[in-house]
Amino acid sequence: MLDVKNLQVAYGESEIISQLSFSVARKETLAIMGRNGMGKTTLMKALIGILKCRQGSVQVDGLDVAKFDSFKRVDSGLAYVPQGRQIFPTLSVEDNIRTGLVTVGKRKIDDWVYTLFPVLKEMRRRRGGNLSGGQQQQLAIARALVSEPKVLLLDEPTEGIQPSIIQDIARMLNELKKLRDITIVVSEQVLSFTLEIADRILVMEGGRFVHEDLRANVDEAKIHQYLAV
Amino acid sequence: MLSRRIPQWLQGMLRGAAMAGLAAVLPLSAHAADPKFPTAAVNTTGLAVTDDVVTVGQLHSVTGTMALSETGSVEAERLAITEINKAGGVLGRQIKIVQEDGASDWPTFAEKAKKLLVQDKAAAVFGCWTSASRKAVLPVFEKENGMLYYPTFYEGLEASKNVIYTGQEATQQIIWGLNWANKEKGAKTFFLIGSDYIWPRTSNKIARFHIERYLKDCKVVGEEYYPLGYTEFQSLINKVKLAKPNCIYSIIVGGSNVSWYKQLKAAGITGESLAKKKQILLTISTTEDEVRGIGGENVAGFYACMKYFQSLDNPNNKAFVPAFKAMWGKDSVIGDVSQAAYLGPWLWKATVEKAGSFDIDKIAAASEGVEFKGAPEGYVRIHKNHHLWSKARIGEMKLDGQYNVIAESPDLIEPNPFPKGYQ
Amino acid sequence: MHTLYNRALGGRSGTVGLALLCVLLFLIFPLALDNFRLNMMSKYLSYAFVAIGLVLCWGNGGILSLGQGLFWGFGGYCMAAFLKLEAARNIAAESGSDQIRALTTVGLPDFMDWNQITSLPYIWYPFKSFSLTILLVFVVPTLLAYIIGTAMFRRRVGGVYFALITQALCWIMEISFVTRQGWTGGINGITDLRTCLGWDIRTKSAQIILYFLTCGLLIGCILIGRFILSSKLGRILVAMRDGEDRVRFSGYSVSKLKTFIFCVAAAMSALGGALFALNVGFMSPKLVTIEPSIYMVIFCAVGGRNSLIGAVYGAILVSYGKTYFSEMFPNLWYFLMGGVFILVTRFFPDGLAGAVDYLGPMLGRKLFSWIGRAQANFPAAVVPIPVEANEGR
Amino acid sequence: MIAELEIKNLTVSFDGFKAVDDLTFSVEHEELRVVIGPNGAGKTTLLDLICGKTRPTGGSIRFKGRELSRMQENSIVRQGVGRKFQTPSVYPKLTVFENLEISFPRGRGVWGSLFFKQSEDVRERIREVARDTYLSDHLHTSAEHLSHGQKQWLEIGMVLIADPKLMLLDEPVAGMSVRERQQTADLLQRICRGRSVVVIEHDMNFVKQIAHKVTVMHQGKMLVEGSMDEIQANEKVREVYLGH
Amino acid sequence: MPLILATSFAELKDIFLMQGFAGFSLFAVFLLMALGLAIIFGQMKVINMAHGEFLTVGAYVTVFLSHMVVNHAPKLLPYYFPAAIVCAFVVAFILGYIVEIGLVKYLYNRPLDTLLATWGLSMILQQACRSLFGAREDTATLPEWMMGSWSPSEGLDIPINGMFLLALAIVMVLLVYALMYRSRWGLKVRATMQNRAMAGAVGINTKRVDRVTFALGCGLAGIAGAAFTTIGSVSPSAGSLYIVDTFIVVVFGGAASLLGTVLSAFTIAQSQSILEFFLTGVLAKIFVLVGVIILLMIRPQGLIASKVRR
Repeated sequence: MLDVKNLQVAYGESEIISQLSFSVARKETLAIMGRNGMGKTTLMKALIGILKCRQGSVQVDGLDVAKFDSFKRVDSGLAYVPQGRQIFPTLSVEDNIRTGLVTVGKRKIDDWVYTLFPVLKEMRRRRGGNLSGGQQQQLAIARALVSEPKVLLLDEPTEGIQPSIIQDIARMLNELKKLRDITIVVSEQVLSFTLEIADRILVMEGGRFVHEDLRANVDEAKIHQYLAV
Repeated sequence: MLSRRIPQWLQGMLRGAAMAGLAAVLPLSAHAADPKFPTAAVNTTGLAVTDDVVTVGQLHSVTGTMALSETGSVEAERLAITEINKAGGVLGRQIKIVQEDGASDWPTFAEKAKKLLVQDKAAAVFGCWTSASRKAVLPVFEKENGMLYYPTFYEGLEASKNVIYTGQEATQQIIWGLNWANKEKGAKTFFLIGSDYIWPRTSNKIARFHIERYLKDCKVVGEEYYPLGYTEFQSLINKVKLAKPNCIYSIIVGGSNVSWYKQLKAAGITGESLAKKKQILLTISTTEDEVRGIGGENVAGFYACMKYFQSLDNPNNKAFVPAFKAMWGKDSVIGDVSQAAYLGPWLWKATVEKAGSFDIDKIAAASEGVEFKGAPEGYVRIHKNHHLWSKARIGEMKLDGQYNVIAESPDLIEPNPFPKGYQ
Repeated sequence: MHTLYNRALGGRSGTVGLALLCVLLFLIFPLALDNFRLNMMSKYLSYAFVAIGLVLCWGNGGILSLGQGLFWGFGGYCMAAFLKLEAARNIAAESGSDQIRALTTVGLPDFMDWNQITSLPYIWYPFKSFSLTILLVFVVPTLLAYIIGTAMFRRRVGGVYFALITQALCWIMEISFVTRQGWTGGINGITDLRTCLGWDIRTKSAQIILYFLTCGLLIGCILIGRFILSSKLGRILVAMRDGEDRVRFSGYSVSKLKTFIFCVAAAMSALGGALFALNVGFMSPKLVTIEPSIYMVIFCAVGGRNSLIGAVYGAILVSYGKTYFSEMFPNLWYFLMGGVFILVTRFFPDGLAGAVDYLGPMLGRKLFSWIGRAQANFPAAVVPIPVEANEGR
Repeated sequence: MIAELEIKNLTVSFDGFKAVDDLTFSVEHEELRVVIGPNGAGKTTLLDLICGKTRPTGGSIRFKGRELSRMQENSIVRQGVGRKFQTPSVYPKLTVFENLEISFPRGRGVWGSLFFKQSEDVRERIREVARDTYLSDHLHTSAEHLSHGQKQWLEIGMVLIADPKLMLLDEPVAGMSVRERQQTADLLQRICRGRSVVVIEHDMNFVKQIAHKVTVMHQGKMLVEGSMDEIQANEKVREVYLGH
Repeated sequence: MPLILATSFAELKDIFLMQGFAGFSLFAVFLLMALGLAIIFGQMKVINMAHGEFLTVGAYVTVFLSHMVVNHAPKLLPYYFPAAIVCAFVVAFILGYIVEIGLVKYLYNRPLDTLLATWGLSMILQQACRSLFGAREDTATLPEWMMGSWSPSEGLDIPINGMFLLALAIVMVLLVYALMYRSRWGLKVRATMQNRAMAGAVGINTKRVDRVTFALGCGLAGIAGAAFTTIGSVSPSAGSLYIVDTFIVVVFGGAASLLGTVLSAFTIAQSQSILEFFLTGVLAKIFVLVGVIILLMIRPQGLIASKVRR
């Protein structure tokens, strides 16, 4: 579903990601783990097109989007939940969700959104900025989902979120995978959360992958070691 | 109007280029120095006078807010100079123009004046429009000993050896006009309105003084000033309505004119409606140039007091108007100031020929009594105080943007820039 | 001595830059320009004072004021008031016209006569004294800046809002000056300034002396600017520009520091205005209003908003450009000036100084390699020229 | 022992939303207090209120007997309150040395800073703080080139150099590696000698390591206060925060 | 005021009514000027010093059309004005679109640089108008129905062009409100202006939104220009007279709020109009400006500020 080949990303002179290749199968959930500053967020931003890739290809369902602007990538089936949520603070919750509807050209928010995130229904007239962190995270996911993506990119969805909500998010993602035909790429530092949702885990360090594990036979100790050094 | 003004812009540029070419070519083909007036004799102070060319400066705003007013003067001066060159020039020398842009900015005027005098050694400068620009350049002309021909009607209180004022000073324009309003229209109460700077303020002071001192039972019921470029006059109009003056005496200048008259009309004050209530509007600042921007339909029936109107019926003007239109397009209009600007080069030529020299001191001394019989306004003569003797006239505005001349002072009025008792 | 060298002159590279400027101002211009152009140069340089002030408060302190014309104008008006009173006292001896002489009240500026003011307004009294005038040239604008600065920075008005409010203040000043024409000369301004303490400022020699005075004071302002920027205060300014809150929580009163640098900039502008009045013999509300204030910011932007010396070059170049373009193309120079502003902001956001920083080392390398080659050809003949002059800025 | 910092009935509301609601809270001398709580519980707002960034709607904040809630930020700093922000705010264009120099508590007035002289004792103090915050090798590096963790340290150093009596640290180990976290824990242990420290933190392992006492906030109110063990045993805390 | 005492009560009532309306029409003028800037400055944070010149462009388009009609199709004179407004919008819109692509798009997030660059742009546009149309003032020939006054009773004259301006301003505000807060396009604009990168990442073509938003702001200025031909003159430098007033209105209202802009235009216009009646024009202007600045110092965020924790 998502094929990344020889991806190279750089800020000015310094290369953050070099020659990175991986692919994610349909309906698979891939987790990319690693410490801060190892290139996870850079990779995510490069996939959605906020950062330009120097080289390489990013294929979504066979279509190379590497040269596209962000909005075209969303059009091609990517959706993105950024680190730090980045909802639009002065827009109401409803309007925040509607921004995600732009690509599909709909006006009305489907019922399943509020079924999946009941708390957003309660808050739908509030301004996004006045929501709590966990609610904002749900809003950011809802906003990404309404564009009916083939591939969902989640960048550190648990960062700064209280543990109880982390549980909720994991539950919601698993439910979503059952309901829809969706591929997920998630970057994470929290192993417990990752283990609940991921089918496969890649560990990133210095802009490249250094370890791969399937959930079935995950080597927790080894991954801990990577996260800990 | 506008549809054919685009090519006119091109035409203007082409004409300018052609003229520059003319000025460059003519001297070569023309005769050498007039043997009667060898350069060494007519130019003893190092002015830019050669055997066949004399350089003059032209200093008006062609950019900025004042460009709209000064364009007419630029055009009129160019016409006069072209005509003089065609007629053989001044003392056998063709006139070459160095144009500088005052950019509607008084300090720039001073800088450019200095450049024209010091660098270009201009034998005369035709230029300035606002009082402020004249005040800015005056010290330069006095210090560097240059000669300025200044075209605008102005507040007076000035007389310089280095300036010839070809427009009227305040008393020439104001007093006769007020007397007319009082006698012919029975005006007793006056509301004085002006743009906020020295000419309207000084003029209104003279007007107030004249009204209160010399006109019987007359009084001023209001006096108001608005910044240059101001566009909101509704409050003022309401105040005028409240005061109900017999005469609205208006000295609004530049772009504000349009707003002022359009809003007057919108508030129901027109020449017609005023006439019903035995009121008049008299202006000394709105020439045909401005009326073109205002639209005749907004001003019809109001009165203006000036020395020149385009519709003036005399042989000089009958030749002048077509010549102007031939040069600057058939839609061009000529206002009082443009006419005064046209006088400048001609008066200078007459003075130089009278003095037999380009030297500034000699010209200054010879100016008194110089006449110009071909003046579109009829006949003018330079007074000892370097202002012109001229007539005053009342025009009534018509729908087509022209004035109907309905009254004229019987004699030339003596310029009196320092009127006793009026200050 | 050593610290002074480092702090005021800015070490070696700073000294080189300053030396180049001095050579240009004190040697090349006086030799190459005739009196008329040299006097224009004095005029340009009096704008450079404002630009230097802007480098301090905008480039380094992050406070963009679009109202520097206000302070410049107050400085200029104070000086002009003094000169005008002196001219008015000598009117009988100076005036060319008998009529003017007869109608003018001795000791009263001419425009007051025209406005039927019969005795000198009280606010003009201080300008009878030269020393008091010099004091007021600095005190009035600085006090004004202090009031504006305290009021605005206390309330944390900053950035764009500060810029727009100062712009409006400029406008207020212009229309008030225009409307009080009996006191200020109205839209005409204060014209026809003649002598200063009996010394005719319109003569050629006076203009040359004034030129050197302007240059000297300008260099003085650069040194003061260098001193401020090299102090801890200078570093705090930069810190404040990048992170105001952190400075606040390091125990500094941000509003006081900002007010201080704003006042310094105002005082420098005022000095420039006063010198303008002396150099040009003229002061006008047109010089105080919005347009010149924006030009002043543009001088600074073109020169490089971080570079004190760049600001001087910026003022000279833009003003000269304006003069040159308008002399060559009186009808079209707006296009050229407008184009220059757009190109500079678009391609050289750091102005000339930025371009020099960027191109300088490159040229330096080229020069170095050229010298290297030359040396290879003539082994012992050429001593390598130090190239680091442009680095380390 | 008298509490150094005493907060009584503190309330602040934004647009009707009470971020801190009638909070009463105190910190003792040389105590290291950790405040935890879910996002939006008002932890950061609490620090903002203490250091003067936000003005309270009601209540009082007394430090060493002085009322802080009406003071300007810089005056609060001069009372001996230092603040480190959530996202490290250092001066990117200045070097580590200059960053610390600016934070040195001398020459804070306009004239003082203009004529501030960088004497040997200043330099010595800067070096000392840099050593404490593991930045000795980076004294002349521009702050923008430091790693995230180093920036955190630098900001702690900038607060530390002013020798505050109360330090407020908002998420000091966010984005640090485990080793860096350990170093930071050591640093905090050293720091709290001679002063009180309030830390906001999410990392429970880290909290366990450093905290003398823990306060749990929820919806702008204090939920419970006690030792780490007591907190972890508390039912209410489990419910709102740790979850299951 | 002894004048007032000398006048009858009925007359006074009329004057006060007219004076009140004068305030309203000034309000309409301010509002029309400020609407475009409220979008460009308020939403996009671009300090467009050339805003006045877009107004001039709109005015020239109207004048041009009016001359065409007068010369070639005088019968259409009563009807051409609405078409002129549309044309003014379109021309200014296209010009704004080009300016965004050529200049403004490089300067987002550098608001103070936009100020300098657009100042250069304003010089160029002014000179372009001057070279094309001449430096002189020009005026549009207005349809007869738009001139003169509506006089419900003797002594009471309500200017028709003032009513027209007021109606136009209200319509424009409602349209802009609908566009910004009720349409999907407005949603895109608001999202883009808050977080450009994120807006792209949810599927909004931010570059297009930027271009169209800027152009729309310019187009609104064009409409204001067309409307102003009913009360004022057209000259190349006409627009520059309005620019400071316009910024003051937008800043005073609270940059990002449409309601704020409306309120601030109303407050400033009415106080200026009332002060003008009792004082003089210049003093009124000074008092209003000083008042606004003092209020801005007390309340730097303007009249209406969006309250949200960011």
